[in-house]
Amino acid sequence: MNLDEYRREARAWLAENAREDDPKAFMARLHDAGYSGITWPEQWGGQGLTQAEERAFAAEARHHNLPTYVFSIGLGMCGPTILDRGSDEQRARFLRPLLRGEHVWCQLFSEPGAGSDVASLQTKAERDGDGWVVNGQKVWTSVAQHADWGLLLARTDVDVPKHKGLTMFAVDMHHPGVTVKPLKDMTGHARFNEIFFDDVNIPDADRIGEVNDGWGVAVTTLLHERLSISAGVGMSGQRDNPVSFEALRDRLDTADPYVRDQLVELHIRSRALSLFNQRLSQETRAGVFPGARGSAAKLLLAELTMFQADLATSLAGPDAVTDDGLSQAIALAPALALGGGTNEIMRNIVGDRVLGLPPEPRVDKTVPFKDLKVGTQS
Amino acid sequence: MNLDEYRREARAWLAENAREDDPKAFMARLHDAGYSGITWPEQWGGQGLTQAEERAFAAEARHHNLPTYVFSIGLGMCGPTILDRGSDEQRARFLRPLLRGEHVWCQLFSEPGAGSDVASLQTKAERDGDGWVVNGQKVWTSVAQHADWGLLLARTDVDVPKHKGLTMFAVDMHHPGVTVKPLKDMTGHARFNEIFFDDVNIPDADRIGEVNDGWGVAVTTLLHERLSISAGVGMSGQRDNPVSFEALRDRLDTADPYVRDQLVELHIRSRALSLFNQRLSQETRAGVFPGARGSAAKLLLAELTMFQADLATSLAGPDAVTDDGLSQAIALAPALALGGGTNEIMRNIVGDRVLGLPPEPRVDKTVPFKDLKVGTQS
Amino acid sequence: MKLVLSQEQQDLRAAVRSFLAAASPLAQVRRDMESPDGYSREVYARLSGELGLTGLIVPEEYGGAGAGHAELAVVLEETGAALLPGPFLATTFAAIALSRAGEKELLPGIADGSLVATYAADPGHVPNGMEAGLILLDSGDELRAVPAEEAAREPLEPLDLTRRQARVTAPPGRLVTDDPATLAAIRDLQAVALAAEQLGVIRAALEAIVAYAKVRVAFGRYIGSYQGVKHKLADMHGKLEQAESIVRYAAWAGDESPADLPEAAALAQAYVGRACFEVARDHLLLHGGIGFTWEHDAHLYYKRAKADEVLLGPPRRHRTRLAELLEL
Amino acid sequence: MKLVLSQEQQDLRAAVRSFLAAASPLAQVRRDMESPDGYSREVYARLSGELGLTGLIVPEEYGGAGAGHAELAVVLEETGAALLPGPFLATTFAAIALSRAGEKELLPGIADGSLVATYAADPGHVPNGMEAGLILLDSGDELRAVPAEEAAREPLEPLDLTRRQARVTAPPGRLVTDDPATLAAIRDLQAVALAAEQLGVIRAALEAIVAYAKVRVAFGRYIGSYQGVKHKLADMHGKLEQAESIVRYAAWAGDESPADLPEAAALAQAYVGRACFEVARDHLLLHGGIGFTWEHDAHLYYKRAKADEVLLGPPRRHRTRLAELLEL
Repeated sequence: MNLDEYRREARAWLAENAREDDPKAFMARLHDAGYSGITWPEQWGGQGLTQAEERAFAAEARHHNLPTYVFSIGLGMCGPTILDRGSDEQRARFLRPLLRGEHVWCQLFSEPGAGSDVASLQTKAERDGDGWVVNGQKVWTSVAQHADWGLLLARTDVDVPKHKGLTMFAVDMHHPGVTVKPLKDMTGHARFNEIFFDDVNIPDADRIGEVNDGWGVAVTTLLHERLSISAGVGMSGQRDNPVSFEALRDRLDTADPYVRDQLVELHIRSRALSLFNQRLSQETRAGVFPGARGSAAKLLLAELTMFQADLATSLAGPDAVTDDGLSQAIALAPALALGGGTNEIMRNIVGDRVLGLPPEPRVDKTVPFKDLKVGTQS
Repeated sequence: MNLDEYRREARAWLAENAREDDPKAFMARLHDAGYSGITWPEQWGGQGLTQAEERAFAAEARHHNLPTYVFSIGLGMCGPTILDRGSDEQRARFLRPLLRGEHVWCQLFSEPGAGSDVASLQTKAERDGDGWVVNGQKVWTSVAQHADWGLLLARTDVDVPKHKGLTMFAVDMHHPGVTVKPLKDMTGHARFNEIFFDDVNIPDADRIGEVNDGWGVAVTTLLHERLSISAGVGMSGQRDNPVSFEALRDRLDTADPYVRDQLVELHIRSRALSLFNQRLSQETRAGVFPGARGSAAKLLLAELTMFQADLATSLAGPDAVTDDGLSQAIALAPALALGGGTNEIMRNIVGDRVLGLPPEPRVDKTVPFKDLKVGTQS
Repeated sequence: MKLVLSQEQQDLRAAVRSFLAAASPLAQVRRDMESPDGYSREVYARLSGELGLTGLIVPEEYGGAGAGHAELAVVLEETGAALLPGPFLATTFAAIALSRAGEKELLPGIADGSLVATYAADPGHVPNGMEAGLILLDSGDELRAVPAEEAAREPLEPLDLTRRQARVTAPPGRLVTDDPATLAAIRDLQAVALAAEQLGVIRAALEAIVAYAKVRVAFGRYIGSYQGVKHKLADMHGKLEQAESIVRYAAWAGDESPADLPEAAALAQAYVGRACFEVARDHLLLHGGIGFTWEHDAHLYYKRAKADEVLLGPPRRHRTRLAELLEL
Repeated sequence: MKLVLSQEQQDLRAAVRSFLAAASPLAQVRRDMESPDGYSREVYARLSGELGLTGLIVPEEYGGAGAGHAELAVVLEETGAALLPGPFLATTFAAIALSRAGEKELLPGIADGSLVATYAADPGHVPNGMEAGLILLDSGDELRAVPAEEAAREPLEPLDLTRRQARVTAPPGRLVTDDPATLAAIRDLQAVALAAEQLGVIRAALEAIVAYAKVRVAFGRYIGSYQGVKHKLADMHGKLEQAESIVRYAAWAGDESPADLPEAAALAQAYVGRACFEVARDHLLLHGGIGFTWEHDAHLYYKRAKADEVLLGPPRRHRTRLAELLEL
């Protein structure tokens, strides 16, 4: 089946089925229809197809508001990490329930003192008999309030440099030592959570990858995160976006040449990025993995999002700051530039890994973690 | 006399005298009239007034095309350096002839391998009896073909870190070992020169400041350079600028709303910078020395110059690349962003010295110069 | 032209700054903005009473201090930097209008703080419309005064909680002025006043992120030592310097040079309004994730900056005005 | 939609690239641009003969290769990256026009390289007008062909020495087409062709400065390790990626999707033309002082980028066109 046919079939299926609004039930039907885990191996419940099909399906899905948001972290980050770095036992145990919507996953990397510099995190997991006991705090965790499982990065050795003393775990979010506290963000909503770990036990069977190799595992996860953001694999809807070109064309006075030219600028930037993403997708289908170039796409998307909300509010004038849609758009606009790696981190990645530029001299790669300056210090 | 009166008198004098076109004769008359060395002490031939008077005179002078270009390096950089750091004997010997146009000076700091990082220069001055002998190459030297004297920064010790082994000299540009070669720049003209030193002798009496304290002296010079650029103390004319707001308003079709808005943008940026420079000038008069804030003004001027030439050529369309005035403007536009410290260096200075941000970790401040990586290396 | 502050103006700045630091620090701002009134009546009363700021530009004969727009700019820079919630700017807009129009009945109440007023250039978006006792309605051709109790008012849900808005439907009210030159000057002076507030927001936002860049560590270094951060901060500083220069110039024109005022006012909104949002945006982004939280103050500057940018209409309005004044 | 190169297209690219690297490296470009002709007739002859590139899109029946605009874009990206001096783009503009108009007499000469041609959308600025043997005059409503010897031609002093220009005054000449749809398609395809050349300039300029940033040392470190440089280069890379995506799309539209071509062509000039100048400018600035010298190649890219940006008229023309096509 070629891609156009695949896309047509997906369109037809979505037209028929996209109205289901129970998330878990919808995921089960999505999996039955073959649209959950499109690129994942068949052995673990996937379809064994390519990112091209996944992107084609995502492009169709954007015309709908699918109730899949709570699964996006699991599908976009945790699942792929377990696929790449988990044991067969873990793959068998975790992946199919994830694809069928039986388990919601969240990701537990960021901490208040460790933002861009994720590897400087302080939450610790200590040996406790056959297992581990975890104490500390995480932040910026979306869907944690619904989560059954979390992908947790914790410090297991403070006597080695920061990158070398981390280990990855799957943590049961129903453990009584786990407290989920909603984190209100600047939009006034609580899209994220803070998570507190108080003597949380994890069996060693739930360790993902080797002890002290957690950074290597996390790099895999973060790569998937950037790709999934830039590709818009998250299937949430784009309908009713109050700052879309179409919405602004309808809302604004396009007889004003200044307004018209600004909308042209928005069109140019949107098309440029959209065509770049489509090219990445076609290259992937042709066997060229985008790698760190996905960070360029993520950076451009973050900038476009900010530009677009700023433009829309400036053009709309006083209405912009009392209209709920526009107000939410401008309040939410910084999110993409801050989550999943800041713009500065993206530029470092593109510079270092795409262009092969010399790295910044680093002090933090050799110092034992316990002697390293981290977080906020005066 | 208040500043407005001062300015009116200057205006009247210029109206009467600005037609003289022999540079040396004009400088002598300028000095006789009290407009050369306005801020310099009377003891050394100056007028003992403030930067406010100097800026007021410069503002008036911009309405004329004064033939003072060859003296601008001497007046803006070399003279102030000798004033600050020279001995009384040197002040007596050098300053009055400079103010009266009897000596043309040039500045000899930059080298092909030492651009932004001036202190990594390699031209060496070695002890030779009572004096010194110099070998090496300098670049980006304006007015060198007319110069009688040069302010030379040379390496006198390679066994200490780079900043600690430099010494400043006044060098006689008529010495037979000095070769001046015009350097054609991207505009197709030779505004600058390369200077080759081949066993050039300098008496120790022409050393400015202490041995190995040349960097301290150079910092003084560079500070004067940035201030003189940002303040437009250079008295060359602004008339007939083909990318000025007025010229563009006359040239372009301002019935086009896009053109009109772009000219508004140019006006906004020009006014913003011009008012900032006027405020710095008023603060100086009020006793607040601008210091590193002059680097912000220089950065903004470099950006405005580039923006303005780019805008003018884009708006003018095909004409822009065959019209001599516009072609020269776009070809010359990068000059200010490259000379007198690049934009990146200006941003470092503003960040470090105005905002007090923590410095970049440096490797080059402790390594002996002979072990340091400099220039272009693979 | 006067672009630097006199000693008296510096003293005024210091007095307002220290008052606000004590009476309305950011923690207080957050409490007040979420309170039923949306601001502290006590702070407002002290601002009028102890400091006499609501009457600052009101002529002395009507109970004010008779100061100039240069002084007003100094004060508004501080209230802007402090993100002071409530109707101080709205009342100032009204004070500007009534002083220019020579309206003597209402000015004493504004000067002594007993009358909270606002100015409605757009009845759909009236700053502090719910809090005001007096509404000045600018219909374009004329300015009329309406007691708030005679108007129908509906609170709006504003992006910027530190300055609430209302939709107002009012009866015609009493004529204050219909002189086109007076109306034009009022609007120009309001534009300058707003630019002064925006300058304060720029300064405070830049100070906040510079301070953070000196203490926050990433990859073993203070983030302010990275050129990626440092160079952005340097560019923001350039905007602050230019914004301050323009505000001083425009305020001077407001006091001393009526012929320069229209261009200066349009320039002030066109440059300072944009610079304010850009600086507030970059200050938020450079904070990283913490800047996205409700508990952090970054979003308060960001939202104030955006709300201020559109307070006098879509920003292109100021550019269009400039084009006209430049005879383009 | 096809945004990635086929194996055949990659082979074509490799062949053109290696030919130009050997026959017209930058040192040769500098010699040729300052020679009396302004370009190398030998390189041009080999480009037509050995590589068949002047006839690339000429239909096979007229002696060409009958290839598509996607292939043409691949070739122009390479001639752009190499800053190839001379009338290759001008002749290509003519080949596009004559092929679309189905003009069969002149095409064989273009395909075999014996006829150098140009296209005059603006008789005041005709690319390679002095070098051409045939001038196509686009008056807006119709396209006419004039033998160069019948026209009065005056060389201009161009900013970009690698592409000279002339002012042309010509007799009416022979009608090629007056079909509005054909004329519109010709202009769109020329816009796409130019964007492909600009893409090549972007790529080469970025490669040059990235290479320099890896070997130039300042303050004891390679300059590419500073975020001030690295982050600019990363942004330039983003422009390259987007420019390439747009050029592939527009070339595909030229070959396969006439309905998309107008928007794609205007988009290509609006985005790629601007990106090209910005990248060439920043590449020059990041070189520091050496980039300002005549002897360094940076200014050649910079000037080509500026000359290309205005080659088809003031850039706002493409934005206005987009606004119309988007029904704004």
